[in-house]
Amino acid sequence: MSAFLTYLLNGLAVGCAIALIASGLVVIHRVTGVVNFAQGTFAVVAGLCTSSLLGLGFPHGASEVTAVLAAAVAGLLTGLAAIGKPGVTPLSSLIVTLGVGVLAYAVEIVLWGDQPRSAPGLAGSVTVAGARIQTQYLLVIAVTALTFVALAIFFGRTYLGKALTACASNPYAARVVGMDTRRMGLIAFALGGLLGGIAGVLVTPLRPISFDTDVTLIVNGFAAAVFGALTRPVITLLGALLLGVAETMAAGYGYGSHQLEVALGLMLVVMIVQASRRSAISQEST
Amino acid sequence: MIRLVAGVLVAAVTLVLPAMLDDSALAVYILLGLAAMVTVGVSLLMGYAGQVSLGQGAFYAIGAYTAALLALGGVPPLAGLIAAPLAAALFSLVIGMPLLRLRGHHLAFATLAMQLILLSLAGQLEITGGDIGLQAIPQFSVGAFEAGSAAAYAYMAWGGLALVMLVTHNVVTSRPGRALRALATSETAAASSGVPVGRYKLVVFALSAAFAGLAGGIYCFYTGYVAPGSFPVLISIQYIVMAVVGGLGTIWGAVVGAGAITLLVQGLDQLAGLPGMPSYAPSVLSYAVYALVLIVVVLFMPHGLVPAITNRLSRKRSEAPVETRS
Amino acid sequence: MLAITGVSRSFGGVYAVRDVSLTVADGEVCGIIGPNGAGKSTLFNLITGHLAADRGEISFLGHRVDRLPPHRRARLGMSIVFQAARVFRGMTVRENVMVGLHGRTGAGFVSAALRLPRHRRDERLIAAEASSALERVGLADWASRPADRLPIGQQRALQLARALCARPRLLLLDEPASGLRGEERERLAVLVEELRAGGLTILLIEHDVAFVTRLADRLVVLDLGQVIADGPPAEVRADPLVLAAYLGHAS
Amino acid sequence: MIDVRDLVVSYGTATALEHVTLNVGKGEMVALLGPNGAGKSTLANTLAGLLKPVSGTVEIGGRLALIPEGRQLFPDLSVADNLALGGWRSGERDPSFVYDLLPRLTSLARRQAGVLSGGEQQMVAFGRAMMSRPSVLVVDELSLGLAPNVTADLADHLAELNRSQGLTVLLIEQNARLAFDLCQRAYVLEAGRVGAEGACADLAEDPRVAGAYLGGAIT
Amino acid sequence: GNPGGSGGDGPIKVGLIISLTGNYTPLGSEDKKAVELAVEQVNAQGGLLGRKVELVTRDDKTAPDQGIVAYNQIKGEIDALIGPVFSNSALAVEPLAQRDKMPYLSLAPAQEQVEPIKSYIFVTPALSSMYAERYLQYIQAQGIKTIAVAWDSKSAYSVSGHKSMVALAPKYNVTIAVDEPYETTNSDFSAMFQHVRDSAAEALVFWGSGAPGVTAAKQYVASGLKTPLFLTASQASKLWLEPMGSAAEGMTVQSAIGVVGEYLPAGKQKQVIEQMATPYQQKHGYPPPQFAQDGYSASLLLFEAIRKANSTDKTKIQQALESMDLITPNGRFRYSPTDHSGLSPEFISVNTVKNGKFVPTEWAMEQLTKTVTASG
Ligand SMILES: Nc1ncnc2c1ncn2[C@@H]1O[C@H](COP(=O)(O)OP(=O)(O)OP(=O)(O)O)[C@@H](O)[C@H]1O
Ligand SMILES: Nc1ncnc2c1ncn2[C@@H]1O[C@H](COP(=O)(O)OP(=O)(O)OP(=O)(O)O)[C@@H](O)[C@H]1O
Ligand SMILES: CC(C)C[C@H](N)C(=O)O
Ligand SMILES: [Mg+2]
Ligand SMILES: [Mg+2]
Repeated sequence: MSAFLTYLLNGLAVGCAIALIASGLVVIHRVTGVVNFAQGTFAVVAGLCTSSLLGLGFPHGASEVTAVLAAAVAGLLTGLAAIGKPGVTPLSSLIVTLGVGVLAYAVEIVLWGDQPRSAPGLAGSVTVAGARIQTQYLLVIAVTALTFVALAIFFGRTYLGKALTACASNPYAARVVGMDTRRMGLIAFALGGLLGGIAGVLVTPLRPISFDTDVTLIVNGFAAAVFGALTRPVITLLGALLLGVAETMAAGYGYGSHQLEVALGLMLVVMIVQASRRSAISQEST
Repeated sequence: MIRLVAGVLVAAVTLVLPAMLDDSALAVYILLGLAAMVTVGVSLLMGYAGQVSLGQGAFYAIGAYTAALLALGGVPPLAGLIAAPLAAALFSLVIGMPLLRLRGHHLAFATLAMQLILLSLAGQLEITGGDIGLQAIPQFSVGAFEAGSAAAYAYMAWGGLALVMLVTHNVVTSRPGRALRALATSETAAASSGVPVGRYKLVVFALSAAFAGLAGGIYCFYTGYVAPGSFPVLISIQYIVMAVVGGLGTIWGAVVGAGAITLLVQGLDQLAGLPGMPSYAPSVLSYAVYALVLIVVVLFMPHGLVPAITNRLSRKRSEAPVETRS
Repeated sequence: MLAITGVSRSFGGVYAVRDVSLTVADGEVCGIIGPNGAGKSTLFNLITGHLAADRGEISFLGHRVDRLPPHRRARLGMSIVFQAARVFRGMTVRENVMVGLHGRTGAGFVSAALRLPRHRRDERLIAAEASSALERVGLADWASRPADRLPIGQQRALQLARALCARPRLLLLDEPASGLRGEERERLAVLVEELRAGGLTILLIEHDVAFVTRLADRLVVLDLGQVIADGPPAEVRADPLVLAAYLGHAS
Repeated sequence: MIDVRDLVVSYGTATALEHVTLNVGKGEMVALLGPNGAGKSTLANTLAGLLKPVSGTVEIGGRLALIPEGRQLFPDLSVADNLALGGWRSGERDPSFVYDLLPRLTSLARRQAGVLSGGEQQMVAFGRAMMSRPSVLVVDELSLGLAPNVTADLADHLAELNRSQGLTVLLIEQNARLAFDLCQRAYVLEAGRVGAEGACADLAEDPRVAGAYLGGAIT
Repeated sequence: GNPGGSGGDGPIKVGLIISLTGNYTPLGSEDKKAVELAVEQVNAQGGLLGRKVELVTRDDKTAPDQGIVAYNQIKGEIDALIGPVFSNSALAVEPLAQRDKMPYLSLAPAQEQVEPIKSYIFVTPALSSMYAERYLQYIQAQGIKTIAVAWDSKSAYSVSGHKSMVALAPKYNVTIAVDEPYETTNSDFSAMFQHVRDSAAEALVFWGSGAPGVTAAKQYVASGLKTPLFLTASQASKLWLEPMGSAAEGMTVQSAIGVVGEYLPAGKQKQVIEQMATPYQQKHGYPPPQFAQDGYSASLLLFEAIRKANSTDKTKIQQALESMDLITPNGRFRYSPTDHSGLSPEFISVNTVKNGKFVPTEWAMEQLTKTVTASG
């Protein structure tokens, strides 16, 4: 029982870390219709920044906040490249974000070298109902919960959130009612960068980060985000938790070398079942 | 007329090149041909039929493993080469049935996941040689003729590419091709015209898989070695980049895109390998220049190289200043 | 020709079509009118198979069709012109129309890839029929234009040409005249009359009451998913229920 | 209120509007007729600032709202949110006056706009434009897909707003008789040029215009 | 031999194909630095056979087919090749090198390269089977009877390390109580630690390279598990030490002998190690990690072979390699026609981390002293 609880708790924490990466993908796609393949990069930038700042002797807190802001700036720059020029299709923008991710490799290697880095986080672990969990994981879970509540409220309840959503829902109509879709898109990219930064700052103490860690981060994040149709934060969170828990359960019950298959396969099955229930015409409705 | 002349010219150059290039250039030439073959399939699937696949590398891998396992098992290489696209197509039909119920990003993810799962299995199974892969695959041969030289593989790769392009051209300019292009925009309207949407999606998926499988078959004989590491997920993304850069929905775009990206990468590699470069230069240079070129091309030729060139030639600028309404 | 019995369809608790029964005779032009959101388009989607009915039966030419996918129903002889334009983007006007012949031809991937005689025969037929359909709806001059940039009127004509190419037995038109102006509207009316004269069975949704009255042999009125009137146009137009629910003081 | 001078608009190399000059005075209701493809929607989009002219000038005196062709709602958002976003420029957040105007929308408020019927969507599009509290309204197809009683209601309402608040209206409308009933003046656009203009009463007399737009099957 | 290569009085050209982009960048870039250092040093001493040595470097982009492209590009101009660090690339290039009779020193540790033996193919890093055996020796010496083994099912290095361990365990009277595979992308090891905690294992041997090495070790600390954690040589570098920080203190980590050079008794072995470590440290600001040692050792082996062959004739170089007996930072290589990996477990150290440095355990000191004295 306590073993099961251990797997579950740790799986939820892993899922939360995935969800944070996914959240940025969702925010950016929801507003611009662009799948941002540079999302992992934002986390890497923030992670590397924290490790440097802490290394230079800056205190905790200040280092993390600065790193997250740096990631937000990276987000904004990515946005400028991806959607700054009018008439670029979402597919082209996607390729641009891929390009930005690769360009970031060059910059990161110049600034930080190609070796992995880490940063100290909350040390030790706590025991919850007989299940052991790292303290840093608790922080991850807490921040994720806060982030998603904030996102759900922002997009579901606030006027600006709805306006941002409208931009991707029908960009032409958004311009008809007077929105500056480009500026809204840039806001989304900056927000996406911020979320990616939060993810990066939180996972750097858990796993080493090097310039190309973005690939690992984005694959899981993408899976979760697609699960939420790249637009729905809460479903995305569920998808991420499903992934995380499936992974730890697989490892826990003897399928350690098939975690990937188990987790991704499970996700696929759920998606296909969902899709079979939808008719083509309702997806095409104008 | 111009098209005909251009076609003959291209064919002539393609035929003459292998005889003129040295081994180092030939290696690039062969891999370029193979990449173009897969990319034509991507362009057919994405550009014409509107279905996204982030897992073309999986079909490439299946083709390669099929041919390799058969060849290692003593089956004549020609049979292995024919089996490669068939196996890829068959596999795509089986997984396509559930996967093609998904659309857009969901399909993109599903194909990506499919590749990850497949490679993970290949890396663990005894029969596929695990992570180390399959070594000592015999040279390609038909009867007494053995493809011992790189030039022979160049002809195979580019012959295969020509075949793939011809098939694609014939398909897209005919009844089934129009049906594919139709269902890309509206499955309901296509179905109303009598198009069996589900079946057509499967067939085009299988066709693009077969192209990748054929390329994989040639690849395995050329390199004599296949392993999961030969087919990273990034390779699948690279094919999409090639198709987009060249121009989605044009057959030549796929070839030009594959060529442009391959040559760019190789050129940078050579540049970075020059002695006297600082220790980080190779990676920094390759990443930075590759990324910048990619970004600039995509931003300034959003429809790809081939459409940009043909538009310039025909002096027709069709791009509207306003985004078309959805 | 078409018999609908007790068909219903709801969306999350909202009944769009509720227990509708309807028969359409061979060669009849049946107009369907009703307030916005009455369920007219939904009914068309149920008939053509783009939506599955929750309940009820649909038979067409004596076959039960309610379990068949849309393309099978199309091949049996149903063609639809959707309310919202669904043109195939990235294809020319002519190519759009050519897709309409899909169900009448059979050259598949293999024939096409190998350029077999069957492919050539089909392509000839497709080209000829598409040209005549374009001619018929007055789009001949637009044939090689990209279809997605057409003005509304031409998009409607295009869809009609595509539908006609299939040589349907039953044609379903969902607001075909909307967005058409005087002359174009007149041309459409003439075309429908010709089709009727040729014996085609037509279901016609239209808010332009004068337009339907002129063309239809019979009017069916839907409101809140149910048939509230069914009969000769003149009678139906005078029905107080219809006046209240639909025509208002504008009639 | 709307002052267009010598306007040229093109899509790439295809010119859609050639030297169009047109004006609508404050509080005026003007109809814009023309065959399909004449350039009416192009003009409407240019007035709303969504298309950049190649040359010529466009001056708008006041807040302009556009009811675009083809409804153009936010399909993923609810009807209520669609309406609320109509008030992006005006700051109007309370759609209750729209519900008064189009009672049918009250029951649809929570529904997702993308799955509404065509006519329902058209009502939302009208309501959304009204949310911006415009002083100039450009309507690209008013009656499209609307039941006759709804069309009549909206026409009445437009006339009422025009009378009571001096709303300026440029009306593109398939139903020329309706347009002529509602408006004082009209322009006829043909192949991107102004082919005829004048008072509705005069144009109705013009055999060419009447033949093309008032004849046939129109109610 | 094959035509091509450098003749006459021009520089001797050594090919170097390593990963400079892609996953194995952190490894490849260290190899490159080390090989460059070795070339610099040999040139400063007047080169080889009176000729300068010149490197021809190519990136395999951590992809086998790119390895082939790279090889084809340079094979015409080089006299010998130092090969990829990525096992798959190495395996892809080898058949070509063998066909061209190109002397080839691989930087990848995969067993399959030398089983069966191909005459021109030699391996420089210690094979994972050697690390496995060495750990079993240590484990036996510690009186440990039951262990847990964790291994990355996606890494060739750990797959074969695990396989050897399973095969050799009975020989050392060790029982494997928990056999735990995981995947490279795994980011949570709580299940693994739970299994170890629930078992009788007295030690956990962890096979893996790259990110999981750090992730697992950090989580191990947090998990409060008391079972000691044994890491393999993949962790014996700053790539692992730096991200671990103080959490690494006291952990057990294997390494090649070169990593602990400063603790060795004076002698040939120590001298060779310092010949590399000192300038490397000066140049790059940190001690050479394992991968750098491999690259440097490969260079020394090749240079020595050319010297012995007294020619750049490829066949002669191959012959010289097959009779090689040379002390390098990786230890003493004794290649023979039946052994193309040349090293033996004695050149592997078992260390603990103290003050952010790898310090040989008492047992290892004893063993290494024996080894070093034996090799002179
Ligand atoms: N996919 C769907 N999901 C939810 N509700 C739907 C869906 N499709 C239609 N509806 C609802 O069903 C009702 C009937 O819609 P339908 O499109 O059939 O109306 P209609 O009679 O064609 O109206 P109009 O004349 O305005 O086109 C409407 O209230 C609509 O909102
Ligand atoms: N995005 C576009 N790209 C290229 N050409 C366009 C585009 N939109 C419209 N056109 C062309 O511009 C011309 C004017 O079109 P517009 O839509 O303005 O006509 P309209 O008068 O509104 O027609 P309708 O009555 O059918 O709505 C047409 O020839 C049309 O094909
Ligand atoms: C010890 C290292 C050279 C092993 C390397 N990380 C590999 O997996 O191939
Ligand atoms: Mg309708
Ligand atoms: Mg228009």
